[in-house]
Order: sequence, then C-alpha cells, then structure tokens
Amino acid sequence: MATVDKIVAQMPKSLSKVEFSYCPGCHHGIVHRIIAEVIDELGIAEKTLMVAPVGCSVFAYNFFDLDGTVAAHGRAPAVATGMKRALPDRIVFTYQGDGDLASIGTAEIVHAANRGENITTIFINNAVYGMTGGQMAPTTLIGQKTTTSPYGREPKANGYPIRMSEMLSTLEGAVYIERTMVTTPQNVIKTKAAIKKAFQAQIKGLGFSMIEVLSTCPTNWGMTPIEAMKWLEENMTKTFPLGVFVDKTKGMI
Amino acid sequence: MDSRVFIYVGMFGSGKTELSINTAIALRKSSNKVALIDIDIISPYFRSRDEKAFLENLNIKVITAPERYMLADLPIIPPEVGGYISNKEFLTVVDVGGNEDGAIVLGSLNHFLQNADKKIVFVVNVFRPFSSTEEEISRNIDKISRAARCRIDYLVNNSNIGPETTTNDIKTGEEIVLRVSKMTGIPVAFTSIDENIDYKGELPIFRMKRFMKNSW
Amino acid sequence: MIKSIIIAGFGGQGVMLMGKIIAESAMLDGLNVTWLPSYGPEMRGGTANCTVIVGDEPIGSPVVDVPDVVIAMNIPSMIKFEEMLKKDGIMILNSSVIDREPSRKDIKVYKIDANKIADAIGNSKVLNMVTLGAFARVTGLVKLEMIGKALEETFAGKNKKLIDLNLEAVRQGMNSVS
Amino acid sequence: MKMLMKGTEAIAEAAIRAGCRLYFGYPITPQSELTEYMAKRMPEVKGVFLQSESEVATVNMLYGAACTGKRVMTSTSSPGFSLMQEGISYMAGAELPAVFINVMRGGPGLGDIQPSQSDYFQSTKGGGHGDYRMIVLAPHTLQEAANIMGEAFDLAFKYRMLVTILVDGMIGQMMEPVELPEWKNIEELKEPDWALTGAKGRKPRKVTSFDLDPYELEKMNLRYQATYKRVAENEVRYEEFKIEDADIIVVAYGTMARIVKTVADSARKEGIRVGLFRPITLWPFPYERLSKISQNVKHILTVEMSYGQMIEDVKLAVNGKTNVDFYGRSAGVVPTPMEVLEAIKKIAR
Repeated sequence: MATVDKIVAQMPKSLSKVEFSYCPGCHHGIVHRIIAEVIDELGIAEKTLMVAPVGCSVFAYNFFDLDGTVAAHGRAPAVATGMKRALPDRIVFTYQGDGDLASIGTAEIVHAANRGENITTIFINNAVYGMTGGQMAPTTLIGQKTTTSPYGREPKANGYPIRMSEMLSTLEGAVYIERTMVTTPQNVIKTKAAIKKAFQAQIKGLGFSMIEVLSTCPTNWGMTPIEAMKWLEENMTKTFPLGVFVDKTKGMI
Repeated sequence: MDSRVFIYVGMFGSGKTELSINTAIALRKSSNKVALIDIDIISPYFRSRDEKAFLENLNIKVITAPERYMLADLPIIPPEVGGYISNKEFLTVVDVGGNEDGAIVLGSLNHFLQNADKKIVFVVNVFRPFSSTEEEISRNIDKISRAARCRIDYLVNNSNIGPETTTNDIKTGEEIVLRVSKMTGIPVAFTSIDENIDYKGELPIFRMKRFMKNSW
Repeated sequence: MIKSIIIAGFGGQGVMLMGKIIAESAMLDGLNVTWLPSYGPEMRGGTANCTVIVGDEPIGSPVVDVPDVVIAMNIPSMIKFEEMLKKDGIMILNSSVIDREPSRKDIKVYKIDANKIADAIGNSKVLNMVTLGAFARVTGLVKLEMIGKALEETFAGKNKKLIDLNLEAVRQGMNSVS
Repeated sequence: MKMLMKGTEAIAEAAIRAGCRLYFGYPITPQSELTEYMAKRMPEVKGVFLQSESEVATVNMLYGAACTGKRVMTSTSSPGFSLMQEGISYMAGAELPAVFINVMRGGPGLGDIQPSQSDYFQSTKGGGHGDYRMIVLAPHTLQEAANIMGEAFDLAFKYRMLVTILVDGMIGQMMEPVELPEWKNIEELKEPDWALTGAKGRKPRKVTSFDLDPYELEKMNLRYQATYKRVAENEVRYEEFKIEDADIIVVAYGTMARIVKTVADSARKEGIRVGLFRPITLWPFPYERLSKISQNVKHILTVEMSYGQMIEDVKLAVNGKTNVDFYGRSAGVVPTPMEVLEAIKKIAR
C-alpha cells in the first residue's frame, strides 16, 4: 500500500472546496490561493472576516472557508470598518477590483485609509471592468480600447488612469502599501510576502494596509493567457510601476 | 461549408444563437459527438445556455459557465472551451456574443483556434440596426474580424423580421448579402429561413426551427 | 391650567437659556413642560425665539398660535409676536433696547430695564436672568426656589459664584416689577 | 428622576441604555445634536462612535457592524436618509437588525431644516430597491421616544429587521421632562447564531443579500415576506384619544398628533366631538383597527406635515366606509392648532 511520506503541496485550508468561477488565465485564482496560504500560515482563519465586492470576485465570499459577506458595489471598506470597530481583535480584509475600489468606492477607500482603519485591502487591478463585459475602468490605460472606450481611452474625455496605491500612500493612516503582480513564480513569491506583511501590520494593529495586484483579464482583453501576461508586464507596469509606496512597519513586525 | 468547428459571429440580434442551435442539431444527425459552446459574454439573455436541457436531451454537449453561475452576469469562459475546440473527435459549434465586444473573447482562445479545423461564419440580418447596407455590413465584418483576430470564412443570410417575415424580405437580404460577398470576396454559405416558410432563391437553404422566441 | 410663553430676542441675549430655566423650574415644581426652539441660521446672530409651555395637564401641541405671555428682548420680536398675544395677555419688554410702545391696548405690558440692572450687578450677560425674575414675579408661574435649583443643575460643575450671580439677577428682576 | 432633555439627547441616551454601543453617523441638521451626544457619550460607556465620510459610508459601516450581531444604530435627517437607501436595501436583504433615526425636515431636495413629515412614503413603502419592509415607529412625546428605543432594538433582533424611528425636527429639537429607561445588561445579550465573528470552533457563516438563481432568490423573498406577515400580525401599535363618542376622528402621528390632542380639546369646547387615532407603528399600519372604528364616525380627517402620504394607508383602512378628508402643510411649515381646528370646523358644518 502506498503511503505518503511528505506532503509537498496541498490546497490551503482557508479555501473552500467550491470551484472558482474565473476564466483561464485570470489572476483572481492565484491571488485567492496566496491569501488563503497567508491566512493559514498566520493561523488566523478562525478570527478572520472577509468582505467580498461586486465584480467578478463577487463569489469570493464563497471561495474562502471563512466568515464572510458581500458589500454593495464600492462599499467594502465601510463594511469592513463597521466589522472591525465592532470586533477590534478580529482580522478583517476586503477584496476589491478596480471598478469597485477606484471608481464607485473611491470615497470609502480613501477615508478608510485616512482613518488608518486597521484592516487589509487586496486590490485587483486589471484595467478593465470584467463582470459587466469589458467596459472602461478608472485604471484603463491611455489608448486602451474597451467596450465603452471603443476608440481607445482619451485623456481629454476620460481623464487618466488613477494610481490608487500612490494616492493612498500620501495619507497618514496608511501603513503599508505595495503594488505587485503574479506573472512569474518569483512575482508570486513577492506578492505572497507583501500580502503576508499587510496582514501582519493589521495583526500588530498598525493601521491600514493595501496590496494592489496587477492582474490580467484575457477574456475582456481578447488575448490568450500568455499574451495577456506579456501585455501586463509590458504595458501596465509602465503606468502602474511595481514597488512599495509606503512602509511604516519597519521594526514593528 | 465543410469543417469540424463552426464559429458564429455577427452583430447583436443577427441570429447567431438560433443558427448555432440548429447547426448543432443538424450535425447531430451525422455524428454522435457534437458540442455547442456558448461564450456569449455580452448579453445575459437569449443565449444557447437557455436551451441547455433540450440540447442535452438530444445528446449534444453544451459547454457554458457552471450551472450555478448560469444566471450570473459574469463573463465566465470555462476552461473546457479550449478543449472542445481542440478535440478532434467532436464536431463543435461556437456561439459568440454580438458585435466586436462579444467577438473579443475569441482573442483569448487564439492559441486553440490557430490549430483547429474551423470556419468563422458571419451572420447577417439586414433588418437589424447598422446592417442594412453593404457598406455598413462590410465595416462590421472588418471590426469583428479584427476583434476576433480571425479571418471571416463565410457569410450567412439570416435576414428576417420575426413572424412577419415575407419571402420578399428574405430575397432583399439575399441580394444585399451577395453584394457584400462581391465587395469583400467572402463567399456566402447559405440563406437560413424559418421552417414554416417556403422560399427558393439563388443560395442554398438552411431550414431552422426557432427556439429563442419561446424564452419570453 | 396650561400657559404658553414665547421668548424672543437677538441671538446672544440668552433667550434660549431663559426658556430652559423657566421650563426646568416648572418641571422641578412638578408641572408638565415643553420647550421648543426656533432653530437654524437664526441661532447664529439673527432673531431667536423659543416657546415654553407649562401646565398641570398633559401638554399636547408644543406649538402655539395664541401665547399667554410674550417676552420680547428687542423691537423686531415685539412687533412679530405682539399680534399673536392673547387678549389680556402679558407682554414683558426689555425697555433698555425697546424704546417704543406696543400698539395693542388690550394687553398688559411690563417694562424691564434689563441691561441697566444687569450692568449694575456687574455682568451685562445676566440681562436674561433679570428678565426671567420679572417674568416670575408677574406671572407667578415659577418659584424663586425652583429657579435656584434649575440654575444649580444648569451650571453644575461650574463656579458657585456664577450661580449666585445669576440668582441675584433673578432677584433684582423680581424686585424691579411690582 | 425626570430630566429636562432635548429629543435628540433623550433618544441617544435611551439607545445607549438599550444596549447600543456602536454608533456611526454624519452630521446633518436638525439631528446633529444626536451625533454630538453620541460622540461625547460613547467613550464614557466603552462604546464606539465614528463620524463617517458620508451617509453612504455610514449605512455600510452599520451593515458591517450589524454583521457581528451587535446592537448598532445611526441617526440622520431626510437628505441623509435618502443617501442611505442603497445600504438599507442591502441590509434588509441580508436580514440584518439595526435601528435608524430619521429626524425629518422639509424637502424635496435640499429643502429646509424645519420640521416635516414628508418621508412617510420613503420609510414605510421602501426607499430602496426590492421587496422589503422596515418597522417604522413614530413616537409623539420625548418620553415615548425614550421608551421606544429599547423596543426598537428588541424588535430588530426578534425579526432580523431594520427599525426606523421616524420623528420630525420638532421632536428632535424640543425639550420635555423624560424619565430615562432602565439600563439593559449588555452581558445578557446573546450572540445571534448568524453573527460573523470568525469561524472559531464552528463552520464559517455567510451573510449576503443575493442569489442569482431567481427561484432561490424567490425563496429568500418569501422568507422575508413571511417575517413581515408575522410582524404585521403581532406588532401593530396605536393610541386612541377620546374616540368613544367622536363624530370626527383625526388620524395623525408624531408631532402632528400632539397638536391634534390640543385641537380635540378646543373643538369639544365648541361642541364638536373630535377624537384622535394615532398610529405608533407606521409600518405595520393599524389597518384593522382603523377600519373598525371608522364604521361609526361621520368623518375621518388625516392631518400631516406633508401634502398627503399617510392618507393613502388611511384610505386603504377605511375603504369607503366613511368620508376621508385631508389637511396638511409641508416644506417645514407646521400647521398651528387654530388651522387644524378650522379644517375640522369646515368638515363639521
């Protein structure tokens, strides 16, 4: 009879057995797994509450084996605030896309960050509205074609891609903000380290932390997964450079 | 129109879904292995998936978002799509969403499509908006083929105005589509008509049963 | 018995506080009371007023269209509320500010030189308490003892001197009318 | 011991005594004193006060806090209540308990800050999307407002529903003696079996207001409707004032009802027998009782600080059994006792 000597990889405990609803090549699944691994490693699953958004990840509350809810579009930081204020010793995180966080929910994320709300936000930026079918997002690149910018995004008409990480990092209450991507194994490792740090900042009660993950949307971009990954690296990182924008956790975690 | 994979593209409401279902049913007569893929991410209504149970009863494989997300307004492309486009044992029909916005998903499947024995079929109903002249139609062909990152292989005349369609209407459509064919060099595969209509024109006829009207 | 009082004047003359002390004193005396302010921009400068109702029966409407008593601390207030006053009603005027007579002849008018009396006590701010004293004497609706208690509650935690000063102003106001 | 309190203060203090330790709010006249009172008081009772960035955020903070199974509330005035409607619909769908105070002012739009009763439709018929209801309580004295707070939280938790205390600027701003209710022992408040608190030693819980399958969503809706039916059967509250011999019954709530009590007395002095029927629950509306008593009177007069909103429910209740008349002023104008008396005299003639 075969026996298992050593488990080298398995499904994180914090993920539920529900199959993801994401398209092939979409990065939501990778980021979900990273978050679940971090929660497992930190041993905080039994005290974590998650707030899912409206967007492609609307079902995220169901993909994690955690207490969770779904906020109205853009309002996840306010919902998380209410939870955290009610239960300050629990870990609360929001999972939001670019339409949710950077458009309809701008006020909520700015003020949660500014209050130094002791929550963690995972921000998925794929420069397009996925759920509703590829419309222009606040983070859509200049010249990028979407169903509502069919001639390419034109700054005069639609303004510029909004850099949330840079913007929020100017606020006193933000303690850790980093932008990453998950296009290569090395990047995945970096993203995991960043997300872990963000949760650690919360565990230590330091204030608001956010990790922005640049992600692909092969379906709405009209690219194969490989092409999409390449496009992300070549184009998105120019407008949205990777890096740590604020880190007030030094010596604290 | 000989092929293993038939991909229907076109403008909103041109009749892609009706043609996809009817094509799948027709193919089923000659093969036990027929799949219908619904990757309409644009409209949550009038989709092949609405007829899933009926088609599965005919032993036609219907590939769409998982059951529990069927009613979600989510652009889910399930991973099996690539599989059925590549699987040589299956005759496969692909129902794509309308306009270039719907055709763009073919881009994400480009690596599967490149190697497949496939025909991209552009469906025309001249009685739909932005589709009444050969100029408009050829402009649409150009836009959709660029979004899909594929050449259009055939045109289909599916001109109709629902239950009020007359043979004259079908003829008008046929004339316009033939002129488009002349302009673009893309051959016309057939004219599709409702099974209750008696019509004989210049092009081969494909008789169809209408499904979608039952949806409301 | 239900009696209604409208107190009106410039913002800063302490009309709201006057109303509160009347209401509180009456409450401490076991009566039913309501206090209703005019609120909004007038709180910050313009004319402010409040309605106080005291009674030994349950009070229904906190709004009054025919008051029994009007306390007017300035001319606009006198003009505005004179018309509404009940026949044979009482009007108490701050004559330091109001240099003219009300036009109605079917009302009882009492004039208090409130600013002058307050200045003589040594604090111009207590003109409202002087007027309150006059009101207490004229109407008999609130007792000095209860006013004292109400002041103690209102200024709880504050300097005892402040309470004494206000109570002295009430006393002098009472003595100023006969 | 009775204390002379402002309406906003009495409501706030009573809420704290009823076990509320989480308040989220945004300043708006004429209820800002309530927000200010909570800002001062919550730290004293080890509670949470948070001034949000908007009413939109407020209601969602309330949603998050309510998810944890605790007693949470907010207060606002008409325009702010409009902004909260999105979140109210989500909370109703997620069956979360919470208490809202709406101190109504004149509208529509920016309107003014004077007392009004023109948010009756918004509160009782649902200002947000979807088939939902909220319990709406309309106290008419500050004592009643203070007493009703405990009941509001109890109802919210008993039925997992939202409860709105609907008052107008006058109740908010006036002062009256109030005997404050007893303190609720918050240690005794049980954690509900649906609360999100971290899945320690149990299966994870989910709180949502959606299902994409229409048949599943319909099931959820039917569950809400069953709850609403139970509330309508068990929680109707009203007051009757001198209706036994009345020829005319005036239907009014809140401040307007107080004014009518004064008017009823003065009308009787002039030989017109007037009574008052005062709904305390605006939803569920006391249809049955009003229907019964309307059989024996010559007229029903609805008086509101609006141009006619509650009258629609009054008419549904009376259902043609007798005449239903209306008198109302709106936009912050409060009908005076004399005006209302005139309206009654006109009908009596």
